[in-house]
Amino acid sequence: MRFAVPVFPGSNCDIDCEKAITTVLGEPVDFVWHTQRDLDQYDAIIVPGGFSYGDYLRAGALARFSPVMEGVVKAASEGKLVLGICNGFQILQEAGLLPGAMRVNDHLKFRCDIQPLTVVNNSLAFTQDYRRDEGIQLPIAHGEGNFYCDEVTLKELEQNGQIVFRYVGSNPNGSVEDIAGVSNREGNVLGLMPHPERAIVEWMGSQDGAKMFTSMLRYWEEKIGAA
Amino acid sequence: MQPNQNVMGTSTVMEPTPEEIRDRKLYSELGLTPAEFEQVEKHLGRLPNWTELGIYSVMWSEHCSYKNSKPLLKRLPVDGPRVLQGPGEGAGVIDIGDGQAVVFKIESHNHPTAVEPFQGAATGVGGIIRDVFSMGARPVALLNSLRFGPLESPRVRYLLEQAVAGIAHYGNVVGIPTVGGEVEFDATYEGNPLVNAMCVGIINHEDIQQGVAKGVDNPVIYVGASTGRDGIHGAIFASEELSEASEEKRPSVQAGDPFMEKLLLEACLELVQKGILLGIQDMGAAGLTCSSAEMTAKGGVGLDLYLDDVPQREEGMSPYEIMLSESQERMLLVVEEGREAEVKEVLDKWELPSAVVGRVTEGDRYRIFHQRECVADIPVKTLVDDAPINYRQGEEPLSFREETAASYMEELTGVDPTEALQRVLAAPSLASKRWVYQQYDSMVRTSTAVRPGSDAAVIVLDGLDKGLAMSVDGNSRYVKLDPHVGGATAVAEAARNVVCAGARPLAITDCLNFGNPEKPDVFWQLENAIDGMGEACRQLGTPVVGGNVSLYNETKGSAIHPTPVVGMVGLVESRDHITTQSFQQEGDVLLLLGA
Amino acid sequence: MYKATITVRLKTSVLDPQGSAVKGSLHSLGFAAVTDVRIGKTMEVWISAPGSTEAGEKVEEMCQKLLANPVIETYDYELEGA
Amino acid sequence: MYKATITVRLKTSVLDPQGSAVKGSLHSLGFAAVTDVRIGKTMEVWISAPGSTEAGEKVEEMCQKLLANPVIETYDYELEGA
Ligand SMILES: Nc1ncnc2c1ncn2[C@@H]1O[C@H](COP(=O)(O)OP(=O)(O)O)[C@@H](O)[C@H]1O
Repeated sequence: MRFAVPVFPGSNCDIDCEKAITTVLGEPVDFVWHTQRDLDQYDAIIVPGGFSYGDYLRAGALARFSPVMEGVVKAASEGKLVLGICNGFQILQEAGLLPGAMRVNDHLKFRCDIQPLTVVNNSLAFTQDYRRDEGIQLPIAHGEGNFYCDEVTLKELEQNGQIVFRYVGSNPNGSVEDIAGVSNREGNVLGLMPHPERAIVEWMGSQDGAKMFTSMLRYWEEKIGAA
Repeated sequence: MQPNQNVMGTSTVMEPTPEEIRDRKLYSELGLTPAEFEQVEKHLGRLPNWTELGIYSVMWSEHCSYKNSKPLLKRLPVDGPRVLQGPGEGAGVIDIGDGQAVVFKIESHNHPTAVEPFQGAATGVGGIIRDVFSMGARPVALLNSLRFGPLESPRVRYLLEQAVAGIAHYGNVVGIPTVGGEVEFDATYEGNPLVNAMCVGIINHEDIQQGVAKGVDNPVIYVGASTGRDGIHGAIFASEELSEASEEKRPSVQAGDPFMEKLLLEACLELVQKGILLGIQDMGAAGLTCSSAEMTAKGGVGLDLYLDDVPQREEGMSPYEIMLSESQERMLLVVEEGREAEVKEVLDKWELPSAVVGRVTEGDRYRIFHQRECVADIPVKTLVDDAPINYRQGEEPLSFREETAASYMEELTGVDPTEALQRVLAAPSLASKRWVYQQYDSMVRTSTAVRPGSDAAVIVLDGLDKGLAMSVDGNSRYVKLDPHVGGATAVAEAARNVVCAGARPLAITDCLNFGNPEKPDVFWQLENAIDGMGEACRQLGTPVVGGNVSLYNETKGSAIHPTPVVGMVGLVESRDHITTQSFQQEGDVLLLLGA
Repeated sequence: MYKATITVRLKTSVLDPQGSAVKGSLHSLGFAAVTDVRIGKTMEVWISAPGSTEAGEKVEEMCQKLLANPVIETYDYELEGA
Repeated sequence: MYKATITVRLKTSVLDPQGSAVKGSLHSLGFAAVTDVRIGKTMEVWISAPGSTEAGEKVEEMCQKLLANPVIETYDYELEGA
């Protein structure tokens, strides 16, 4: 399974994503500079966290116009797996691949912590190795993770099973309905504010992020096997 | 004629003539004494013009020349079997085996923080990061040491909130985890808060860089943010007492752009990897002046700088303003003639402004050209090596013996131990600092094995079983009561914290935050604290590989408590050795070690 | 040359955490008479164009594409010769 | 009841990295005619006061105390009955 990690000026979790994939899956990963349009040779794309373009204007707003986003949009439309983590989530929202928008955290501060979550939907390619309603712990680190969408959209998200992760305990940013991660309608694009790539081996304090990567690989292997 | 107009960066270039500077003693406005002005005249063999005077004044300020502290710093141990680079470059370098080394340094940004806490603290972080990557190292961790007045004051709360937010913002955006620090509250810091930032980096031995200009005709390349009028006079500002008048100097506060810093960091490390650089230095305090003069003097060469080629953010800047600007996120590179295009390719990829702004020359002249005119012509060694040194005399304050002899102990009989414990735990200086470090991304780079909240933080090294433990410590009350013991205690505390994380202490960096050294009692504190630190470092085998001096920390004539801050790094031989301060399991045995 | 002053506001239906925080601070500073605060962005964009119609069209387009996020924000602008 | 619309801008001498980044993006989106961008804040404050003079005084005071940072920012405002 070939992974691409697009790198924008200001991305800073790109290497962490690569380390996670090689450590957990041992599959090949390429960093793709933001000026490259073509992502056809990849099976999955991970849009990493960081501060693309300094997060100026709005988080993710400037990165979404990078040439590489054409490749990401194409991959998503072809049903390939696209995962946006933190800033990656914000970029996918700005690009219209995921619903909603982010506001600054309700307490107005950046928050870094290890956060309890529940897996609301474990039937996705990204979550199939989790149990339904499984309680997990993932690091968070963001200043603009306050998810917003209007009532109508929220209903749709609930009905379609697009709410994938929720915060448990105290909501760290004020997001609507404790939403921590959402998918697109088709389920092949996922965005989440917590960082699965920061929770893969024991000394990190949690290993709960590893299953997201194993889920993705298993999905791909089954798809290839079926073809 | 108003020379100040120029200093404040408000209007057109109406500079005083050399004669006016002398006759009206205008040099004193730039912080030079009559004796120093005479020395300048002697070095030049004529009267300096306004630009030259500006250059001398920043190069000879305490911040750049350590003119008051140099003789004392010589007393610190700087050698050891693992030392690859001691004080003198951007940061110290210590061998950690496997062909790798750790690079680290601490620096103050006290005065800018007092005036504009968010930008002041943020740009402090930016400066120390550049010091580390200008050595060629990949920055892997940040720490900070904060001292503020009592939290009851709304102004203090504002300063603290903004300073923490600024530190958080800068480190988070650049993507370097902030893994530790300390916070102390005391009335002594009410008008003069302290913000010291430390950065730790990793490097392969063969990649170590130097801030030097060499090879006649080689180009000097400017890269990074364009130059504006911000921060003009910052270096002098940092060496002055805070007063009502500092309010007037507000334009001297710089604003930072951590996004630009991230690009600069990646681009410079890419150039290091390609092995292209002959010399690299950060434009920090005193900007273009200090970086270019130091690189030139160190290389034993001369330099021609062409100011019209310097990328500028504002129109009509004078040579004085361009030379003294402290705009952030700028570096100076020296490469072999003919390799400009290779360098430009890398810098363009990272979308960084850059320009060839000078050439290395034969001889020892430091010459500056602006609009085809030579606006400064100075023997460069006189700026760097001949900076005046003040050998001051310390004097024990009268109250010292009395205070030391006095022993005060609060009556504890009748106090409920539970309540006493709660009071201690609730004291802001002792209480949990979670509110602070929760705002720092302490996990980015996925190498943080021990996050803030324990005695020392631990970073593990990719592909190796090893790790690095790090801590910053100081206790101003101890130093105030006995500078020698207090200085030693700061080193010992840092060492204990590092050991408690499972590491062997390697070396320290220190930031000496003191009052006005022209006062004999302050100088005495400085002298004794340094001796105390030196003694502890010798005992522990932890040399001092770099640091920073911040003097003139005073408000309305009264000095802060003497506050040496020690940043220590230790080597964790194996990940199995990593320990944290929390209790692990029910039934474990508690042991008390030590005196 | 024209100067457009663009104001981008959060939609009224969207809770404004910064506005609430500023309101709280104003209250604790004694400005009890403040009943509401909303925070938005002001962008000044200088643009060269043959005439104000063209300049306006450009500004409109950049607001839609980049400067405002229609999910949570609204915008308006004023144009003046500069 | 009055509504004050306060505009807070960075002083022109202060670096505006956000403005530069937006300008760069506008250029790469094809808006080559944009020569400069500066980004500031808009604050809408609703305040009850017996008259516009009193309201103006309050707004002036809150700008100085809290809403603008005089070290790096300037402000102005408009007041209207609401
Ligand atoms: N300014 C700060 N930045 C980051 N971490 C901090 C800061 N202040 C305190 N901490 C963290 O909080 C913990 C406790 O700090 P402190 O009370 O100074 O402990 P100690 O006195 O035991 O060294 C440490 O892990 C320290 O790194």
